[in-house]
Amino acid sequence: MKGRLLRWPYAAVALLAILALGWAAATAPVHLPAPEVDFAYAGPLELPPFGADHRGRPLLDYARQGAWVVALPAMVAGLLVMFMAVGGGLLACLGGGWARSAVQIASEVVGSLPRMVVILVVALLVPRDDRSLLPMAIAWALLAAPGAMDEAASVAERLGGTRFVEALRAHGFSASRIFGWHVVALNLRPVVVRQGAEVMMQVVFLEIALSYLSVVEDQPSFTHPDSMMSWADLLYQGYRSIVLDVPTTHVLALGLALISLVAVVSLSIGAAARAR
Amino acid sequence: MSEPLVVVEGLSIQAPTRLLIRDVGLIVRPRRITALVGPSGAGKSLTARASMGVLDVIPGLVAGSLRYPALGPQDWFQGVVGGGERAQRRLLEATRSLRGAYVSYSPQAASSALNPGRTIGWQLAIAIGRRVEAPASVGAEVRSLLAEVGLPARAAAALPAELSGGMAQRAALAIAIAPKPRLVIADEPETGLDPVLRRSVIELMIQVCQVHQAGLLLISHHQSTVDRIADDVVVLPAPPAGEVAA
Amino acid sequence: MITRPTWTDEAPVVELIDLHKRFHRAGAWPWSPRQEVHAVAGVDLRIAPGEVVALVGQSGSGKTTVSRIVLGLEEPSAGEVRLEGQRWSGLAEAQRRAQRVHYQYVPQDAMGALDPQQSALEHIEETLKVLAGLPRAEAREKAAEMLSRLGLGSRLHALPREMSGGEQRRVTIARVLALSPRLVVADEPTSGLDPDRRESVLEALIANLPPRAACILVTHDMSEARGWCHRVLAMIAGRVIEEVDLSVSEPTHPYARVLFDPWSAPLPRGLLADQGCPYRPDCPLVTAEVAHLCATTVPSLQPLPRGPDGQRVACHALTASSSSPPPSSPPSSSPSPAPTP
Amino acid sequence: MVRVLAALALPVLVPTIITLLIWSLPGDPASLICPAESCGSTEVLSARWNLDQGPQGFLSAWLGDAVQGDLGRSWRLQQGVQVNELIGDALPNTLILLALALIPLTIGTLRAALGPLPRGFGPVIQVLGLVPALVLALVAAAVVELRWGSASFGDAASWARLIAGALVLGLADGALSGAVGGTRALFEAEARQRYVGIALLRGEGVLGNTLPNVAPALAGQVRGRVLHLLSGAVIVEAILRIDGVGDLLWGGTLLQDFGVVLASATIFALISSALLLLQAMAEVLIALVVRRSPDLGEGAGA
Repeated sequence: MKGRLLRWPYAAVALLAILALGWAAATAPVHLPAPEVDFAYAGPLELPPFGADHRGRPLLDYARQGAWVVALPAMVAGLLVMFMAVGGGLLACLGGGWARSAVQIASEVVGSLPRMVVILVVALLVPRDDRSLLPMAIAWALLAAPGAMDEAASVAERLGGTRFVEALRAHGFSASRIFGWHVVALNLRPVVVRQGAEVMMQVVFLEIALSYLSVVEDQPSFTHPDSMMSWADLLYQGYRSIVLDVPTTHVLALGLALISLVAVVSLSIGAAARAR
Repeated sequence: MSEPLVVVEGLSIQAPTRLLIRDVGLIVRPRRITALVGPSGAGKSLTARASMGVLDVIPGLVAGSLRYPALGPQDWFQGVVGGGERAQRRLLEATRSLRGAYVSYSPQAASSALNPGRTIGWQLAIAIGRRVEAPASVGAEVRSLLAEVGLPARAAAALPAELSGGMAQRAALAIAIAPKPRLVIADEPETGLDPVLRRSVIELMIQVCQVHQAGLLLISHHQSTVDRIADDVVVLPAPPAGEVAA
Repeated sequence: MITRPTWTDEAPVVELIDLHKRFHRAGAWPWSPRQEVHAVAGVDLRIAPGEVVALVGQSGSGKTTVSRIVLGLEEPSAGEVRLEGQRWSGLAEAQRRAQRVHYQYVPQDAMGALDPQQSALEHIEETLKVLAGLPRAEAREKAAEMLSRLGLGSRLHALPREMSGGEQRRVTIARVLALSPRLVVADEPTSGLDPDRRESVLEALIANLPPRAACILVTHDMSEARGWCHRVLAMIAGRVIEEVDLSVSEPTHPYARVLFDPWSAPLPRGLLADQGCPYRPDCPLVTAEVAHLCATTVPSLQPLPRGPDGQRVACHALTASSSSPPPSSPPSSSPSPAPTP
Repeated sequence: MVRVLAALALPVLVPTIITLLIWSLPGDPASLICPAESCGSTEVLSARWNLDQGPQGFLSAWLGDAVQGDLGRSWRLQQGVQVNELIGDALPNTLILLALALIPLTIGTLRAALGPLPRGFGPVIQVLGLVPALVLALVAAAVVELRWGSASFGDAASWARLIAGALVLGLADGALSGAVGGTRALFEAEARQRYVGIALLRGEGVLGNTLPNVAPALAGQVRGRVLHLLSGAVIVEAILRIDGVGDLLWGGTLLQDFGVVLASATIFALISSALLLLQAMAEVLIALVVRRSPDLGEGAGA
């Protein structure tokens, strides 16, 4: 009972933030507006809501474009991981020994690949004229999935695995009731949703890292077309305020705020779905 | 040698909301079998643990004395009564060297009471290491202990999960007796066993205690067992304050 | 003493006809070879409406296997199970599912059968809603009522991990009883419990059974079954060796007497004979007269000469027509009276 | 056993995956790796990497050379230089970085094994662990640049970068909080087991009883953390301009220098498989200790 009462605030936070980000992604302009020198370095008060960059372009458009870059890939990656984790959990309830060891071996082998290395190899092979985060997000999800499946399987095992299923079956429940409701919705949900949310966050952070590293080297990013700006651009421009003493602190603040927002969303989704 | 092994007097233990034990006394004499019986929630285990110096309820001990007359006149509860968690932890440390060599504990449901990650032989060796005088050969001791409880020598290399329930109970008994204690406290050793195993475990326990000249404090629920084997019987009153068992 | 009325002249709820089950089992030690076990070797049993029958035996005696076969959790290797006159063994799971509501199971491992994410109330409520088809509000109300009847009125919202072993057991019992089943099979419903709590859990189960429900109680302690059942069947090596109503007489088979009170007779060493009477190696009753019979022929359940009605025992020495009156009267030292409800 | 096999397969697995990826994507392999507009004629590239000989030809040629210690030459990153030399220069830096990053992790793990953390310490670590490596690395880079200037690559500055990078690696992305929290959770779960309480009643200690049982899981956790460091090392090295294998990999990817990417990815796989082997060895050792019985002399143990 107590657990339930505490759950909805987290769900509300997560939902609001996701809606906001979704709106931002859906309305993202394809190109940044033309520079307006008058607004160069404008703070949030001069050009609400977030201010402008060194050439007077509103940071709101940066934020929206950045959301567009990450929204779909993060969602796809998260759902992919959740889907596979549910599969892993169900397999442990149904298949018994060999399925479990198969998942374990897969998570062992895949888990031993340094993720960043694989991602960079994928990045190398992404066609240059059609750059997108999606292939890397899917690769990341596939790398994360065996671990998530393993965790889901151990949850199912702690549940009693086949014994739990047998007891409910003897009680008279149908297979869909046992697996759909008891196993997946009640018991796998916490770990599966948390894993999905974590992977979403990781994909966003991955995009920011890759874009940032490209921007620093003055190279086009692998993760989005040139016309788009990533949240990493906010970080990069803001970073100069520290090192070069340029008045762009508000840019850095926005970048960091967006990163925190993503972390908060991921944590709240996990908390909203957590076990009792 | 005829001094009692344990004398507990006026023991009262308090939990945050209720009194668990009120004014309980207990005497165990050498080479005798003392049965500790009482209704559900009377605090049988709690009393037995307190008599080993283990108090893990808070605020815990509010009255009572604990003496081991065979060792000396000291009252181990002195300074602990009303002292709360910290004093109880001090007592736990102070009596630690006594647990094993002087008073030893044989658990119920032995399969889950043994360390699942260590072989029986290793656990026996650790227990033998708590003796006052180290034996000449630990290996020989392990073998003779196993033989004494009717386990084959190869059981020394087995993990607890590889033993059946009855064998695990035997192994646990061997571990309890290994430090050559003067007193063995057995907490419901019959629990979960079928009648045949139940009797054989009890008989083995009595036999082993006789061989090692140890006193036995047996917590039991089976009146038929107590009637047949106990020399002395300590009956705990029903739980104080009308507490209903769940 | 149990006071439930029974309808022995009506059609039985459970009918087991020459039930057999063989399977392979790993040995006690990892290095011992796998062996074929004849877990159930010819069990016949009829249980009338309202009747409570206890299956008693040591582990490995086949009592749990019988109970699982009755519920269709395992298929018999030979023989048949009929529930309320209908064939039950050999059906496909889909055919059984609709009927399972009436034939219920109290598993041995309560923690493993409960959903860790559901409170006590939600367990029963779901059962009533999904399996009995009650509307939500009514299901909730009835669930709370059922839990209160089993003494869990103050623990409605507790999760399994917050409950004691006895409370968990009561939830599994409440979940079963909420469906007003016509048959309840309880597999060691008191195992793993604090000895003091066993009696109250058994009482919760038996006292709240629907009036015409049959019940099979599997346990390894006959003295525990005493007072809670109409009939006790003692099993060894997959066979029933004695059938007795403890309210009118005591067991006579030497092994059954050990199960009833282990201090009443010499302890068996647990050696079982492959041929003839399985208990022969440990049996104190083997005389020169019957030795050959015991060694060659498996005894069948026979009424005792001059024994009370309904008591049957599988022992050549006790049932041979030439034998003197059964050598065993109840043990002289009176066992402590078992608490009665 | 699975671990040892995985460890042996890993260094081969990485180039194999790369090969499969290249040939499963549509288009000419060479132009996929580096389109003609940035790398000029693809034939040179093809011939150089045996890309025209199909997947088996390419893979066997590369592996064969690699086993003989020839990782080819850099294509664009530092044109014409042997990849061997690049890796040889970079690897020590990466290893030092990893070793330094292990210090906070080891301290955290040991501290967590010994007992519960002081109150209020946990949340701090947890919040710190939420910070992505990128952000913390930026902070570290800013500190280093402000202190030593952006162009300085002197001894002191290099060491400062290394130490800052190690700190970032050790703290960010949940590295420290995971080590502390994970270890603590392992020990607490084990201490809740019934046998621990019983051992206490027999006068034995807690850690001596739990440690051998927790050790295999702990070894797995530690390897997981180190593996995580490998991923983080790419980002940290690139941002802090530490001349390591990660930086090499990144530069190679950015400039489409196929040889460098292939080589540094394989080096990472080698490190990872070394970790796996270490873990397998640790497990065997632990199993030997657990299975060790006191010497029973003759006539026992059979």
